[in-house]
Amino acid sequence: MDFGYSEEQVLFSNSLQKLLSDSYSVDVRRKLVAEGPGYSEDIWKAYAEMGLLALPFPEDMGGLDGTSVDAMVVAIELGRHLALEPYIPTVIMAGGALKLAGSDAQKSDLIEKIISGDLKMAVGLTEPGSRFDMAEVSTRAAADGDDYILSGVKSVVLGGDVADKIIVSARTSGETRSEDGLTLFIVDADADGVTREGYALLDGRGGADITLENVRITPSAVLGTVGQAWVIMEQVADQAAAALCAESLGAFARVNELTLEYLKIREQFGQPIGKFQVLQHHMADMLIEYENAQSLVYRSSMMADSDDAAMRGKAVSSTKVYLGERGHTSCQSAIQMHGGIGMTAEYELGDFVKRMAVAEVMFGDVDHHLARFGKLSYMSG
Amino acid sequence: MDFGYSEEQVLFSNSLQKLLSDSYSVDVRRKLVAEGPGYSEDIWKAYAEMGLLALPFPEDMGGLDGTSVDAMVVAIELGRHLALEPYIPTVIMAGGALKLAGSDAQKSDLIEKIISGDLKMAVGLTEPGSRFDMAEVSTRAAADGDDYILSGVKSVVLGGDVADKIIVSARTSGETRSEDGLTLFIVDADADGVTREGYALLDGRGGADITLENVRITPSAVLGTVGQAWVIMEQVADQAAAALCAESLGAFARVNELTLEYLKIREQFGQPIGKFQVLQHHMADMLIEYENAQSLVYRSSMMADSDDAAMRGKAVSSTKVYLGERGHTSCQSAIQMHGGIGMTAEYELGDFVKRMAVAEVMFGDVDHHLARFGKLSYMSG
Amino acid sequence: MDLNYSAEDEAFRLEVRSFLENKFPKDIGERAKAGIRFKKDDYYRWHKALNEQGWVAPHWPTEHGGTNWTPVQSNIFDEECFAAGTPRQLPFGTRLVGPVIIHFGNDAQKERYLPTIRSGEEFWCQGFSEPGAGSDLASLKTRAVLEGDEWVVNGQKTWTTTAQYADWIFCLVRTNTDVKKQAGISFLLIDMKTPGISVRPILTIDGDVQINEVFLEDVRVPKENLVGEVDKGWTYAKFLLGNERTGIAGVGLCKNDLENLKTIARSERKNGKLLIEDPLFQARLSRAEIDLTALELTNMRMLFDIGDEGTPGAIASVLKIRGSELQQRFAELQMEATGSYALPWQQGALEPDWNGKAVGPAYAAARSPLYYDRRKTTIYGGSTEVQKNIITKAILEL
Amino acid sequence: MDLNYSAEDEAFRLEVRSFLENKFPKDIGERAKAGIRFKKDDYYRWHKALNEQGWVAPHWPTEHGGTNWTPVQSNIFDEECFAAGTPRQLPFGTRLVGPVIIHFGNDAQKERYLPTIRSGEEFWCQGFSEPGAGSDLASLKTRAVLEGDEWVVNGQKTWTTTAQYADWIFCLVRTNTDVKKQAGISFLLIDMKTPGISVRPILTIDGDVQINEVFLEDVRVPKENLVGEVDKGWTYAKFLLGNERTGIAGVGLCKNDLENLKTIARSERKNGKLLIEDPLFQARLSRAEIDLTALELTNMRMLFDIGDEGTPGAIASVLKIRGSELQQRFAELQMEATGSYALPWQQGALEPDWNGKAVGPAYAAARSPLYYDRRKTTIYGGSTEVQKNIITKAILEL
Repeated sequence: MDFGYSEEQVLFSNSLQKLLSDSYSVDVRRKLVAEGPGYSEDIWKAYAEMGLLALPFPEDMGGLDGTSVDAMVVAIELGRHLALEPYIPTVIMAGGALKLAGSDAQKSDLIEKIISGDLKMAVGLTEPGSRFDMAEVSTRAAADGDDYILSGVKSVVLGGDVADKIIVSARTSGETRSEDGLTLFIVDADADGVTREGYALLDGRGGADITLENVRITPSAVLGTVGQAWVIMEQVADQAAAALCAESLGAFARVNELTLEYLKIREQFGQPIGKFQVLQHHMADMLIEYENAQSLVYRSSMMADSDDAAMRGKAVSSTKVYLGERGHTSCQSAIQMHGGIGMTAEYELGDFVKRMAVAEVMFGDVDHHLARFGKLSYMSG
Repeated sequence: MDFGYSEEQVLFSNSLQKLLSDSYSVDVRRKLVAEGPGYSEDIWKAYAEMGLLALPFPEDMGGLDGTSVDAMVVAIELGRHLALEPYIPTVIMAGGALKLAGSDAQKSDLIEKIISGDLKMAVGLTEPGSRFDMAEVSTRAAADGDDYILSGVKSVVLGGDVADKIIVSARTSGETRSEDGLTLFIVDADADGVTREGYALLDGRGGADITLENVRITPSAVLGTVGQAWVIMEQVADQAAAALCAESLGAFARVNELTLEYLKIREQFGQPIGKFQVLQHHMADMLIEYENAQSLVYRSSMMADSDDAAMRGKAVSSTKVYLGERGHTSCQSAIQMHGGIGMTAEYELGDFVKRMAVAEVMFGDVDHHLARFGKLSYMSG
Repeated sequence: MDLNYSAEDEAFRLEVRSFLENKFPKDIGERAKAGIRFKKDDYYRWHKALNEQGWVAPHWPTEHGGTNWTPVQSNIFDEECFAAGTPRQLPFGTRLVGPVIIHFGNDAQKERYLPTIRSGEEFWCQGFSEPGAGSDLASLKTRAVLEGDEWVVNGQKTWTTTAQYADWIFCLVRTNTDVKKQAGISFLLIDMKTPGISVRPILTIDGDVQINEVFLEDVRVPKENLVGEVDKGWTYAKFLLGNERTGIAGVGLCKNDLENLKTIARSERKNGKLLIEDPLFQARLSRAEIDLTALELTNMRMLFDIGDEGTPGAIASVLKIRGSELQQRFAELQMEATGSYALPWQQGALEPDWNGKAVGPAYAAARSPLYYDRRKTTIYGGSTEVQKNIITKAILEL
Repeated sequence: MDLNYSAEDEAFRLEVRSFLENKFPKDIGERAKAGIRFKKDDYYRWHKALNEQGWVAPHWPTEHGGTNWTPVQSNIFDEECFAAGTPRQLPFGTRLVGPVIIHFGNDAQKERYLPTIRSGEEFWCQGFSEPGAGSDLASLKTRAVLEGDEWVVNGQKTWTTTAQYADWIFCLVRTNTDVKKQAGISFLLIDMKTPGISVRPILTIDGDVQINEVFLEDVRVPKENLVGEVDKGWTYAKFLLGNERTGIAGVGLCKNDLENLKTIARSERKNGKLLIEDPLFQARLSRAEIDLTALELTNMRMLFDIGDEGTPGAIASVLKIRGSELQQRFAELQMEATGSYALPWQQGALEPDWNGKAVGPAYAAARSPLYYDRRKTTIYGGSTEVQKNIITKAILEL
């Protein structure tokens, strides 16, 4: 049993921290959001240079053979510094799906480009009206000779606004809410019949709704076994959720730091407000929540690679539930203790709060993961 | 709109308060619980003398024609003073059932005796394993000529330990969980085939499990229309729950009073502990909960007489939910702020806390009433 | 004890409804329902309609245009307005500075200011809070020094709601530094067009610009603009804050929210059923509705208890605390109910002049902004912590 | 980073299991599972079994009989014991006074007391709290005055757990009234058979009698029973309280509770289905289990961080707060799950010698008593409020 970072992880974490602190000021970030493109191409290149984009891939493809824990180390820093780049959709999600299900041709074609920073990708697994149930897929893939013709809509696709290629789920057979009969397809963002409506999410990162209208897909763009995508989808979504939770933990750390600092400097009634016992205890609660959230983030990151779907699902859903509830209330306390200043957009607190809010909802909200945890824990025995 | 007591209610409340303060000390109460019979026959007689037992009955039967609000005024005092007598089972529940469904013969036979204090009754509507669903009735009433033969078990019957007669629900037709096919029967506690296992509940009041084994019931003891008891059962249970909530409110008032007083007298670190801001705010929370609980108790008591089952049910379930959750946490705060002394049985706080705990569970716990409220509010439209 | 409205009250409710039906501009109500932001003109048109009806300052003495409504009637009026989606009547003129002028101002001030407050010709804003004086309002530092016939004012105010629309600002200013901090404060009326005043809007986390910083640099204010006596401003400020209480619970607002929430929960689907049928969501919805019912009744009880005297006790703090929490809760539940489509940050869609197409269902765009905006409710008007301190002192006597 | 136990640890776990399988009296375990109260003899038999195994005081230095377990091993040991339903090893001898004697006692004291603590021949209790000194322990008033070779002790202790079983009590006594309150306290070992000591049991709201008042009236204690230096007792007390931390989270206890809770929720039915399948109940159960998982890992992280140094920081307060809350939560959920049959107050059914038939299902009788008993967990050993004050000072530095 060991809860520390390895030496490599410490190095990685430190150099990423340095990169982001040096190049990613509040003003730079806000300008990227306000004026586009919503992330920094320079920093994306820097990620590529430091090997961040190669992290999870096998060494023989030029990767670093990193684990989900390595991804967590990265994600914590991305969250801490509110980095905007589509790391999770490109590297964790699309990269993960390719690793798990890609053909040799697909891997050699795409992974190298991801590693070099020349390819951004996204993965669309949910639809309008399906809420967080990835099995409720109305997008149809109709066979047409060896090709498939895709029609449907994918909603709130993280990184979908800037992705060059988007992996989408579509139904090749089965009833609308069945886990069977789902297939993944790699779609070019500029293919005929693809429309995307890009937007900023509330934390400034990009997302998109992707509409597919009779989009023709050749066999080479079918990812994995036809009709058997569910297992891959679940694992990719779990890895993405674990990484988002790690980002959220990084943001949480900053929420607590900012609040604690404010309690020390803000004076009212002739003393720092941190002298008021009620605020002290609220701050202590936030510390308790953070420590416990950290434990769960460690655990879900350690389990995100596992192909034991039940174990992995329970671990990831636990973390999503915990951060979704306790991180949420901690953010509310943080704003409350800041008072008026916490309501202003100029002050940075709100940015961290919104980052955590996105992590709370994306890939399933608290209720979704609570039900999933319950099902996995109590309904089988 | 008027939120005050009427003059009569003020008088009634004051005289009951005086009776209970004068004759019902902590020691007297505890002795009655520890040594039996679990209530005071003298005080029961005093209730009869002051008209308490006549409260809800029509004037032409010797009653006072009181409303559920009058019952609330009484119940608040009973709760405040932790009175042990089976007022709710006898007067509110059995009395209510007789008023609603009794034949003239049953009324003239029984109500007079209730009013005079010579008859105690109870009503058994739930069974082991049925949780709080009164429609889940396994007790069977088989027709045998004009008679019925009853077999089954009624669980945790409030006041069932000392009742002379017990009104029970039994199934004369229909499936186990159907609201149709239920009938009420008036059973003599000492009839052949009736066994009762009496016990004290955790607040010291009496309850019993009633086992019926081939108990013969003559037609004169059938209460109301055969197979149509559901409407009566619901209304009786709502009136009982409303009265229990009013009792709970009375106990809640004392919990707050005791705690506030303790915060003022208990010194630690050289000052009254009520000087610590965290405890001040917890006490403020308890006050807020109490004020809101009071509003809901007023409302459910005002609606408990209504035969609009949906309106009444929503009002009563609201109060059960609110007191069941907020009263519950307030009790926990109260013990916490008392520290060690709050854990001792000698100190009176625990008695009030337990009274509220019984009111929380009896006639349906929070989840039961939450689901009922939801169904009545959102599932019909 | 009787929870029903009297016949008179019911008749009054119908009168209010009919007024709203006929006189409240429909386009404003529709924008309100959709969560679109109000323009200054919306506030003004609503104010004008109220004034024409004689209902613009119901709580003022009748000789100044008040209506003599009972507290229950005021409450009915608020409820109906919220149900119809009217803008909140900006409180600064009629609700806040008006009563101060009526009670403490001289005849000249009453003649000068009350008519334009009623007519809406002049809008007001409130200059109380400062960067260093929030919960601890009395520590304010903005200085006013008498030079001849003018007060020369220097300092900074902040969190000044709708200052960008305002013609006048009423300010607490420090006129004496040699005494206890509460004892050296005066109450000054300042024309926003006076040289030396500049307004800097503050963007808030909900993406809106409603509050401002107001900078005062050698602002020269005629001597006669001081209300009441010099150095007695703290008394007037307390009087003013005490008047802020009616409607503090926000029951009407929450009822409107509840309806929106139910609409969303009947539109969204989960596991093939309506979200409103989902046991977990339904339980949360039920709890919020039960809390709201309790709050409404507690509010009524308070109105009943204070009767015509008009000065609610510290129990108003109970209403402020619970009301503000519920306003937050309903915003939160609406955001939750909306699911993923609460994530796109569609500021444009909330502007009155926007012509684009929003992402997701129509109700989605305004849900996150509303959630973040509502965080302020437990901060402003005396934070929850301050309210609990008031309860501690005034009710619990700890 | 690695969440798995090492092979050594796994082997150790098997060793513990085998010991429990063979040496822990089965009848005690069965009573524990049913919520029946332990007798003094139960504690003694368990203590004896541990002593025979050499595991009675694992955290003592090896020369005094310690085992040199790693923190992770200690944790494994605790977990397995809870799973087997052992009584809590009474902490007063081995866990509390033992280390004080080892660190601050003289050789004579070590020789006199350590062997009987290990063997269990002599039971100890703790005389710290007083009626006026709870959270504010240093304000204790029990006086010890030196007369010749004896300390004469007068005062009263309270909340003294299992004093009725104890042969010895270790007391904090005031030996100097002229100095700051913390500076005038000494640490005294007192034979419970000494004339002048009387014990009055306190019935608690769970219906049990585990705690006591201890009255000391002219109790004469040999001079050599003072540990360390006179007036330095506060230092030793702080050392002792710091040692109370391991196992403070109660993870093993909660895991056991979780299993009981699941058993109940699989027995109870609601709406024709198992209670465990009910969405609202299941959500609460899930949250509690998730909280427990988080606590367990946080506990592990703490053990890992402190390594062999053995002095956890203020982070132990985090574990105490969350652990005690969860212990309460699991008791509460068990009571809730039991439904109506949690209401009959069946004290008799919890006594070891009872032969009657309990009302309702077998698990019902102990559920309310457990709920009320657990209210103490956030009070004793430094209340939640005191722990948050510690966090405020030591970690947050506010």
